[in-house]
Amino acid sequence: MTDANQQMVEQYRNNFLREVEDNVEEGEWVKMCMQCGVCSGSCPLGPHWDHPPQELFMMIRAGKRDEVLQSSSMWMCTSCYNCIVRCPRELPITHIMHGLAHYAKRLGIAPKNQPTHKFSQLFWNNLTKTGRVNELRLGLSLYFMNGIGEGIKTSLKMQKIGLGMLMTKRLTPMELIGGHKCKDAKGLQSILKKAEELEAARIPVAGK
Amino acid sequence: MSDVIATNQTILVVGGGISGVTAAIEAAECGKQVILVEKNPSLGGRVSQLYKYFPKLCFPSCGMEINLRRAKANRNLNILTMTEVSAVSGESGNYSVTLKTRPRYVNENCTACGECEKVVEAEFDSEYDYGMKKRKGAYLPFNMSYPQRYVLDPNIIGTPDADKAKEACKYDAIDLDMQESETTLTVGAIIWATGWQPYDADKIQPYGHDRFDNVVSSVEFERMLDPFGPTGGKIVRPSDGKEAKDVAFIQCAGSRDRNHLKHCSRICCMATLKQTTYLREKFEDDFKASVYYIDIRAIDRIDDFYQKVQADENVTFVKSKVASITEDKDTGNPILHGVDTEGYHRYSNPHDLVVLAVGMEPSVAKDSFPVDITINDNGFIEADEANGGIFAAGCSSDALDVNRAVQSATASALRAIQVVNRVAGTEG
Amino acid sequence: MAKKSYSFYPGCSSQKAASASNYMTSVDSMCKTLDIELNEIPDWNCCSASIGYAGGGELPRLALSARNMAISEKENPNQDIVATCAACWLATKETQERLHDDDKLMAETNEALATAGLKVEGNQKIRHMVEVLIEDFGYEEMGKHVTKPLDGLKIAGYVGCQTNRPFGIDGESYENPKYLDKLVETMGAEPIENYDKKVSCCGGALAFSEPEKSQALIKDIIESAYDGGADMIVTPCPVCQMNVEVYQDHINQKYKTNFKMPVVYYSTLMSVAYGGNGKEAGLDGQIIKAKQLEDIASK
Amino acid sequence: MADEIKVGAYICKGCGLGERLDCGQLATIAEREGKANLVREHEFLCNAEGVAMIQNDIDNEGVNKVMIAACSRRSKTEAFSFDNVAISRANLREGVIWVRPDDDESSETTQEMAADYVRMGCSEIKYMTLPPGSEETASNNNLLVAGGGIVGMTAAIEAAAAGYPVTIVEKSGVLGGSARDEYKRIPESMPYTDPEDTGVAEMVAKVEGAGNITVHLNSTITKTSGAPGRFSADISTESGSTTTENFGAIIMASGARNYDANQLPELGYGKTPDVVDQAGLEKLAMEANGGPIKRPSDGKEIENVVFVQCAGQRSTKEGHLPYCSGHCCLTSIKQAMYFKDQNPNVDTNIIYSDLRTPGAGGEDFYRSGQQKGITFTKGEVSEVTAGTGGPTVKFQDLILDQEVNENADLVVLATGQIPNSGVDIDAVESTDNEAEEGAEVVANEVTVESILNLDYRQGKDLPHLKYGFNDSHFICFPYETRRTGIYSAGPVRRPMDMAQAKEDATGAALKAIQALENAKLGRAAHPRSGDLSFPLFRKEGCTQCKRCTVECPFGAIDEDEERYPLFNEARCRRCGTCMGACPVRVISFDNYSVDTVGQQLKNVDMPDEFDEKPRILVLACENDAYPALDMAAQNGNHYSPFARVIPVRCLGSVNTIWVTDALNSGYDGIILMGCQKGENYQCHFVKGSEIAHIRMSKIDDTLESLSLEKERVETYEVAITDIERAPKLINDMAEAVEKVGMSPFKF
Repeated sequence: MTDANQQMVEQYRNNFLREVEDNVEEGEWVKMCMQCGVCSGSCPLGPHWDHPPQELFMMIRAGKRDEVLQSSSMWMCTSCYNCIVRCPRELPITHIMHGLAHYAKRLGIAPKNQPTHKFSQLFWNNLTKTGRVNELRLGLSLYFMNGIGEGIKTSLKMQKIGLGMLMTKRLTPMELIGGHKCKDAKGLQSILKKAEELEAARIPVAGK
Repeated sequence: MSDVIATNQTILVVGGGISGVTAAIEAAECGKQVILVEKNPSLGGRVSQLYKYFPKLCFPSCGMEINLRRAKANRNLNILTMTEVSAVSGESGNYSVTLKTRPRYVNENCTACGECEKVVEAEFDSEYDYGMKKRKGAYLPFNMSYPQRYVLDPNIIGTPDADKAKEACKYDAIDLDMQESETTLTVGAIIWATGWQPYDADKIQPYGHDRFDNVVSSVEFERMLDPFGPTGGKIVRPSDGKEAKDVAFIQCAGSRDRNHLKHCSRICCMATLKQTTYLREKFEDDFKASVYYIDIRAIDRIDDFYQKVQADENVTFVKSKVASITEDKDTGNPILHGVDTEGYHRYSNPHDLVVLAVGMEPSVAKDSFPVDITINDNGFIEADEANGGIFAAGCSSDALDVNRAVQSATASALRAIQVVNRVAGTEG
Repeated sequence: MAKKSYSFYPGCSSQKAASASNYMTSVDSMCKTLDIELNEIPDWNCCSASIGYAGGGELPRLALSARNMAISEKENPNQDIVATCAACWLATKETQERLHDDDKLMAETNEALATAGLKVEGNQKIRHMVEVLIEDFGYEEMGKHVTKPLDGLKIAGYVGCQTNRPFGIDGESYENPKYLDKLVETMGAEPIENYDKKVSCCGGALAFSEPEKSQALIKDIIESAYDGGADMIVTPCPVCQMNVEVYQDHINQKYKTNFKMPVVYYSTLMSVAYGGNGKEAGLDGQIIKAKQLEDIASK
Repeated sequence: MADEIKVGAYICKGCGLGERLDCGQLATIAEREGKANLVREHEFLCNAEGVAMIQNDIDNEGVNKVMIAACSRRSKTEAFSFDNVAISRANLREGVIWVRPDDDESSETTQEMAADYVRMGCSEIKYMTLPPGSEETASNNNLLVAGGGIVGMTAAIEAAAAGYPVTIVEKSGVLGGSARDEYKRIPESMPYTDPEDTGVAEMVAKVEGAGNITVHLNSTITKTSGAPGRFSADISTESGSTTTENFGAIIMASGARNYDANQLPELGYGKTPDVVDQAGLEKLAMEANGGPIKRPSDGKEIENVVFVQCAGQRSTKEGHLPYCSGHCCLTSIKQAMYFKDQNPNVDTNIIYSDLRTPGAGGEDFYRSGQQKGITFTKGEVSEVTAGTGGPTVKFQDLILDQEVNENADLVVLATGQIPNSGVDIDAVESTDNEAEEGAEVVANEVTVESILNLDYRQGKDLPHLKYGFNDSHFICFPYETRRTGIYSAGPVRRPMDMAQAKEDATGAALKAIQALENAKLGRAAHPRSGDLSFPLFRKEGCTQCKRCTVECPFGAIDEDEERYPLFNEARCRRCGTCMGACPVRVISFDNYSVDTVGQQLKNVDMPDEFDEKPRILVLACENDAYPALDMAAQNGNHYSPFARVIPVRCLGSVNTIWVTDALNSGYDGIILMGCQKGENYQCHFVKGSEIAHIRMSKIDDTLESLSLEKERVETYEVAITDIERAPKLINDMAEAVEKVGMSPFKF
């Protein structure tokens, strides 16, 4: 079969929908969308979505696996929950967006340079290290996430804020050495390790 | 009410809207004894508050005139207004029902001459006009009210207004000592036709019906078209009285929405299509109508009405559930925000006026029925053997348009007749 | 009123010398007045604030909050868990809901917790400090303690997202919650009527990764407060407070505005109205000084 | 009833009549001019005491005709209803004092107005007699039901349960109709989540079990004649044997048939067996009977299905159905569930333009469909082609805005229903406008064979309304067909699903029962329910012009062997259109005749030309225009004191002689007020208003012959809501008269 035909066969089959239902957080809700678009219209970052949630849901049903998972759209979610409270079908849209993002990441096909993608990962690394977020380290690593040069620029740009925070004691250099942490960070990490194992067992990362 | 005689061959109809009136008259014209109770001061129900019917664009009062003439001419029919059913017991063929009648403070001597209304000063929100207009403390609910008899608002009883009204009446028709009365009757079958109420638009928070003057509900919009209504038949903006020539209609306002009414209210699409024709009627070619919808449900034969409206180049359809409404503080224009899902187009559209096509909610709340019958989780009465001799008619059985409601009411009349005929058969 | 005790989840931003440490300061003085005892959950951890999802899957993220709940159940039994941070509150409350809805999740979560000798049941109520104030005290009671009414102050109540959706405060609407306005009134100040950005999003967790996008949102929030004639903005959320306060210089540069709008916490207002001095109210923590409050506080 | 006539005239002084009018003078007029045998004034006629006074005169004074000069006939109707006496009402309140200013300069003309209404009331009552009710009372409790499908069986079961014997005539060899060919039905009770058993079997059992239901299979109705209470039907079997039976009323439940999908080659039907219509899928499902559904072409287990909604429907294309068949969305969801319930891994895609699942059950069922994993795609299908790997559906996904070629194992076309409504009796002489052409296309298609074979002058079947359905035209009165005692039910009436069809059948059964009960008492059916009058016909004068037989909106008049009109009173709705049509005025009713109206207008006092007091005659439809004028009065809208309003049953009953008489006797202007005519007609007698307009279009000749101005006669469509407009029309005429001057015909 030619690709065209192959594609034709895949279209509007529910293979991808099933994959989403099995592997994506709250994915089983996708089929309940009735395409009213209230979520798309409610998102504060709406204009920045290549594909708003309701469209993503239709794309999933239409079997557009790559377009969906490689999209930067779901990384636009600010977790404001507007869509959730307005959805006439009570879809947990925010969570589905987080779920899709995570699944794309897990498959390694999330857009590489998507800033929120990076930040989200940094945030996770930061908090899992000590059990608590270390804002200074997080900030710095964030500024430098696009390399030294960029980092210097950004930190200079942010300097004034940093200073303001320092002066109001809402930031302290002491954070660089030590800083807040969970006493039982080990315990926390073992919990997370176990949780990740269990999840991995539940979600065998479907190769392409 | 003492003059009401009823036996277990009598049919009780609860609700005097078009469904109840139809069920009652159809049964009575088959020669059955019928008692019709209505909780308001007049028969007529929701349809009496409509300007026109779809798809014919004819006037509800026209059909009401016929039904009233049929009712007046029929001696098998006993009509009790301001009356509600407070309790029901017994079984099919032998029910005992308790009726509560609120005082009208006006007796059958009333000639509807209107003198009492002239002298009374106190004013109240008119229920008939959904509070968009005031009415006096002595009033005739609307032009075609039946019985054609005035009512005193209970709030003026004990005030000087009440005495003024009494003095003004030359016919000794005002009786300030009337009390709430209760009677218990035996009936064979009961037809439940308590109908619907418009879903409270204030509850649909993103649309700001409670915050923005120029966001009205479809039933309020309908009242604007009545020459005797709040705006004297003009389509205007509540905020500044300017003519509203660019009107947005939002479908499924409260319907098909698990945060509000889970069901589809069926009538709203056709109602909106109808209301777009009001704009053409009033402004000829000088108007704009935008319909924001999920699915246009112009079901069956009347789909051609939808096709007609689609052909009107001044009416546009947007497949989108509007996300939110904000108000332009300078112009008072409501601005609709959302996404046209056909190809993903974002919009922020200002309009002169927004009409929320509000859904149908059963008038009687699921848990406040005076009798134990099967009700689905949308609040409508299910057809169920277990309901015995109690039958739903019209919108207490489902969200129905007028035509289907009357159909259902006519059917319920036969079901009730089956019961009383069975009784008659056994008792001879 | 008798002393009220709660199991307290402060959250990362409220830690000493963290971005919302001033929030904590004002909360402490507010609680002193109202005789509220906050028992910090020992060794609590971060909730991942609905942003860690790239790295953290569903279960690991739930496990984070579950650990806090488990410790709270053990160390502060029979106490409601109270959070001052919207994100902390939301994440924890959501976790509780999800674990109760899904036995499998509950089982797996406990399996994970077991590795650290913990177990969660999730029967403690998860509440935001604002809920505690409104439900356990009420406006009248809160008003009783006012010694320095915030006369003449016009304040825009910025509720934001996560204290409002999806759970929100009981009896309030998602689109137009009134509780901050009522609270402002209770403290003797004047709320901004129909402040239309009241529940708009500030860009939340995207402030770092998508600064332009979030600052565009923040601009509207501040602008609308100015339009309403506000002297300052009050919020119940540390993320909102931080985002709306600290980027004003950037916004001024980009949009040629000259914003200098103080953004304070409800607890800041209360602490001042209850007679606390600037330090107790955490006013020294304002990057944009709340001059009028300082004046009242120093009276 | 005593045969010598004794008229009692009662003049009320209540509601300000006493203050505004010289009631003494009115009493004198009633006595001297009105020749009332007994005249009484009363302070408050409608109260118990006033009513008792009248009743007493009837009982003890031998009063047998009552003229009440008080309020409008629409007010206090119950108070002023007395048995066994004819009653006329002079409308002094809504008709006079409420439409006139209360001031000195008006008082004279106001009094004259009142005086005329008293004269009119007296002359009307003089020519009225109490209708005894039609002798043509026939009693027959049996119902005839045409069609043994779900609808017919429901009608039969429900009517039988009320004690009325039923005869079902079914064309095929079995009961059950199209429902027999369905695997399951759309759910009809909560929770509305899964397809249900069709229930046909137990229905058939009920029919067969009921003692009072007779079934004729392989039979058709070859002739129907008579009227409610005395219908006679020839029931013929295929073999040719015919039995004739009598019935009280008839229910037409001939159902609908499926649209012929062969007309949709562009959607692949007929090109491959793997494209079926909904009926075709039901067949496959029944064959599979719970097992996996197999592909027709090669028996392969079907893995994915595409449903194409609105196939050949909601389209103005040649040969397509212009309407929506109502049930197809729900049916496709049901059919997709056949697959999903058997194997959730089968992919089902429903391509729709508007998903129509109304009501509580509808939306629940839609949600359940999504829950089961049915994919719903808003799209437009342009083509279905047959291919090696199964058919391919080419469509535009309107959400994703992309053109798609989806390959499927099976394609189901949701085609529509076409009513089996028999012969389109109007199609022949149909002069419908362009807009109706679409309708005609369909109508002609369904012109197969007659269902009822009515032996009626106006044709063999019920008139069609639109698109071949013989629905009622009235929103408030869905069962009012134009053939009294014959009620259509189910998809023959309008497109509907099974649940609604059963409801409809029950309603139709009620109306049929009502019709035969009315026939027993010789009284009219809707809208003049209970009216005991009926057309009286003076054969001697008849010229056999046939206008009455042609114009009767209800086909109530046939022709006898001598070609004279033959009135079937039980079929008559008492509109009087025949009376209006008759050029020689040989048709009348006891209480409504050429005289009851003619004498009223003649007895109006006609001031001479130089008094500058014109007279304007208003003939107003009693159901719309007259109430509009009443309500105008109620709201204090004034109009010219020179108007004299006479209510008529229907504008169709207006005989042009009234107009000519009025012109000859010096009226200066004449206004006819009827209901809206045309496609959205509001005339309750269907054609009355339209016919009147046609008749009046010819009045100009009369005016010319009298050398009178055209402006003097106007015919309007007036709605019951024209509360402001109706008085204005009267005032406009008053002005027009002022312009053209007084009529020269005042003697």
